[in-house]
Amino acid sequence: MKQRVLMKGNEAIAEAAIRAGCRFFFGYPITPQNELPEYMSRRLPEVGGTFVQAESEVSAINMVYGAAGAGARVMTSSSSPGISLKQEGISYMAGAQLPAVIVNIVRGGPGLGSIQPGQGDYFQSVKGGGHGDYRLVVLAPANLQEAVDLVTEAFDIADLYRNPVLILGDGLLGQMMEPVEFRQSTPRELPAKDWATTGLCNHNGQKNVINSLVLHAIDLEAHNIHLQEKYALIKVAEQKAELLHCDDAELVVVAYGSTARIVKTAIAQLRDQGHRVGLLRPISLWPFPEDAFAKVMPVAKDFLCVEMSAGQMVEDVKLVVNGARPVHFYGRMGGIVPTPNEIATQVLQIMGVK
Amino acid sequence: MNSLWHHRVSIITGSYGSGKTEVAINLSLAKRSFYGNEAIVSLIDVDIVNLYFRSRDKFEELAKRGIHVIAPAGDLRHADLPALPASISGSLHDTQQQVVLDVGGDPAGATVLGRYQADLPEGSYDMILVVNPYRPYTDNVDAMQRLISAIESKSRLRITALCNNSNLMGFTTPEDLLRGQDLLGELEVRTGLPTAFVSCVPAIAPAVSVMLPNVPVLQLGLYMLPPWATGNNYAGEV
Amino acid sequence: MAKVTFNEERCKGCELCIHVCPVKIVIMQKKFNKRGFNPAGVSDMSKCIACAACARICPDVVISVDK
Amino acid sequence: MVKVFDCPKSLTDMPTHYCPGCTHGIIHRLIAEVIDELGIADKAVGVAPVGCAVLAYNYFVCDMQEAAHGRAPAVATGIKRVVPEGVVFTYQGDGDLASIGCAEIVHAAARGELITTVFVNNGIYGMTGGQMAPTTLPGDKTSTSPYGRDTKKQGFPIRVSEMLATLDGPAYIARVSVHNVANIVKAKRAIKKAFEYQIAGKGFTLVEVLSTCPTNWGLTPKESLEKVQRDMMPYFPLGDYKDIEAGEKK
Repeated sequence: MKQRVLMKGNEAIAEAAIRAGCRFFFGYPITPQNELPEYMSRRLPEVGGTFVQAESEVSAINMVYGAAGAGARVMTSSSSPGISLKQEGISYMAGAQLPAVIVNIVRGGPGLGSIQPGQGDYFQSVKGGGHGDYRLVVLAPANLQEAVDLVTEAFDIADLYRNPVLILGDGLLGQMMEPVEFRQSTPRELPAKDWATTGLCNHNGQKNVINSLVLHAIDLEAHNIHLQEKYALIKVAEQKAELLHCDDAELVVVAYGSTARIVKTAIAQLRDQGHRVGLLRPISLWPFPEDAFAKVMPVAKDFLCVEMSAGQMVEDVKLVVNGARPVHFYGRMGGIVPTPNEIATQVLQIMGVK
Repeated sequence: MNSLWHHRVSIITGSYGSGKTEVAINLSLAKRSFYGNEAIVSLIDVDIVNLYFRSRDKFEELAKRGIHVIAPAGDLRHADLPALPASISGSLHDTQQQVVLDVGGDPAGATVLGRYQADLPEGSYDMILVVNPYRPYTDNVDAMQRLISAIESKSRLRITALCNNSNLMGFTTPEDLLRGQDLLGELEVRTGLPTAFVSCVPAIAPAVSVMLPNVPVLQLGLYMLPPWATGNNYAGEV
Repeated sequence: MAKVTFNEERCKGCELCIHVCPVKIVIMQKKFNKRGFNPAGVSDMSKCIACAACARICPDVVISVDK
Repeated sequence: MVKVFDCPKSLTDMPTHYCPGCTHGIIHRLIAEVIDELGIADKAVGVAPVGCAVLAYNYFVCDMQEAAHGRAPAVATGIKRVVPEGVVFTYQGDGDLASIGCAEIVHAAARGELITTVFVNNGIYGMTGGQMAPTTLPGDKTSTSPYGRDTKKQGFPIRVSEMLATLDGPAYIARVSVHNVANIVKAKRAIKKAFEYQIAGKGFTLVEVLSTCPTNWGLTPKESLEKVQRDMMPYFPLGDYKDIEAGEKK
């Protein structure tokens, strides 16, 4: 039989985390990501792990802070309003350089919004939803196999750079089902967690302190410079993008996550009709895949960014394209998912096809 | 009667992600087609566990095909509130109606049935456990048996038959259903429950019929497709 | 022979030790320590009974006691 | 000669930043003495709060984490779940624990989290400039209750020990004071018992310590100790509020 299992997105992400060695999960219920903590509550005890339903998202992320500080592979998940609550803890973790994986199964906003899928949390994810100068590595899978693979890799990236990694999904990805296969990520050499607060007896009596408070301006600037140097390394090493039909594409559609899959269907239709259209799908939203843009620039005449938002990633596309080509935008909001036909219509309009 | 059902009320239950909603929709359509255009067929969405891909999402499309979908109305249709419509009891008692209940997954989803226990005396309904052994927690017979006990305990109803819905979505082969039937065969022996039918997409239905000649096949037109899918045999991309 | 030792550089001059000494031998010294506080000290060590009350109330672990 | 009293090994040499006469220093020392006596310095992990004790991580010779304001019990939960053989404590003031971190402490206690919380209650926000705390006494003037705390407008002080003692998760909850030597000795006994209960896996433990703020109270250190006895103790009575080995008080 096949090694594949049919899983719901939220479950697949949870199982992938467990297979990546995550043994601690702290969360709080919110739709549409509930299957993730539910699965964890059932599965973690089977592998000797710990699940705690926290009293709030605020508490959950701070439990993650404590557990990550004690050297564990640890995860939390939530959906948009809950992720907003976690921002305080995320900023502290970035400041204290703690590795962990955070999952956001995005729903419609602002405020309580709806439980339908959305992509309105892009700014919050890549520009820093919490206070201070920090970056999260943000990975946006478009299908469940990729979600599984990226979650596996996310733990390594987090440990390698001592930085939180955000998996940015959306309600569709969390709720849909697809067959997945669990496989190892390419092994990376990871540093020992000799900084973890596990008690002096566990690290030769050297006192460890997990902290983000740096009172002296000179010291805090030095700490920030260190963070920025780390982010510069990540920017070079961790860009990920998929290019589809871009070799001869006059129009390149830029889309991530579920939206990119709909774009693929639209592009298949357009290609059948002979139109030279391609897809650039950022997989790492931070670092933004600038290298991939460099590859498509020689041929591309126009860019069209499609999002389930009022236009957030499009700002990064414009920064990269830097005025060299027109950057168009098409977005739907409120939980409305664009159809392949809508997208094809936009493309044809830009290409001047009647 | 028909080999897919014995009673007016068919309750579709199972672990979540087993494919209950597709089975429930297609069973409703089968009832409609069996009893003809005059028949009232109600599909009752009592899935208070799941959020997306619920039968209520296909309200208009199913209405055109003569299926009356009973689900929370208006804004509540898009909410994650356990707001059950008042008309459910009426449909369960209306002997003129054919009824299919699309129940939420797992014992958690089946709990809501306990609330209708008085409306569902034993012997008045089929309660079908949809099984997909390619799902976690239903990949072996022990687990399936545990699921049956848990659903029966929560719903306070008896499961009467099994549905073999072995699938890996578009990657499903007839052999996958055959392998699933091996497990269900063992489950039949242990529980005494018969397999009411196997369910699969039309493309592989003929091959499945050949391999499993003694089990009726419910062909599944797929309704719960993601927005990028085209065609009935959507495979996804892996 | 009881003896209290004051680590004068740690002393913040809060005077709590003066008030708890049962034999009233703890006093504030006139001099200043490097941090600018008048440190506490003992006027007549021979009266010390090594009760350690001064050490126990001291918020700054200035005082050690021997007997 | 024999040592009658010396600086505990679990305190670093670094002089504390606390104002002269502030009893934080006494409470730090008591914790360090307990860590020494129980021989747990090599497996203790402390969590520092936001408040005057924000720099507490500098003063203990054990692993430390600095938590966001009020979140120490959640951080300690994360640590303890990862290092169950460790001895985990939080050190929190009244703003941190009884105001912004009210949810965290209640739920850590309700879960029976195997941690020890030392709750320093001086009825005021020292760090930020003497604002009203959830434990500020009725009538007391602070920089945000300049007319004196009016219970009609600003509500009543929270008695944390009494409140948490109603939960089933805690094994030991006591309120102690450090306003004189006899009570300092009792306070240490309570803190030691709390750590011992944690180590024995009995449940959540909390010791509330009535403390002073000479600077923001505008009193000398000696007058501050007198205020604890005269004003605070009648509102916040000392004693064991929960001890699963001894039954409950009241």
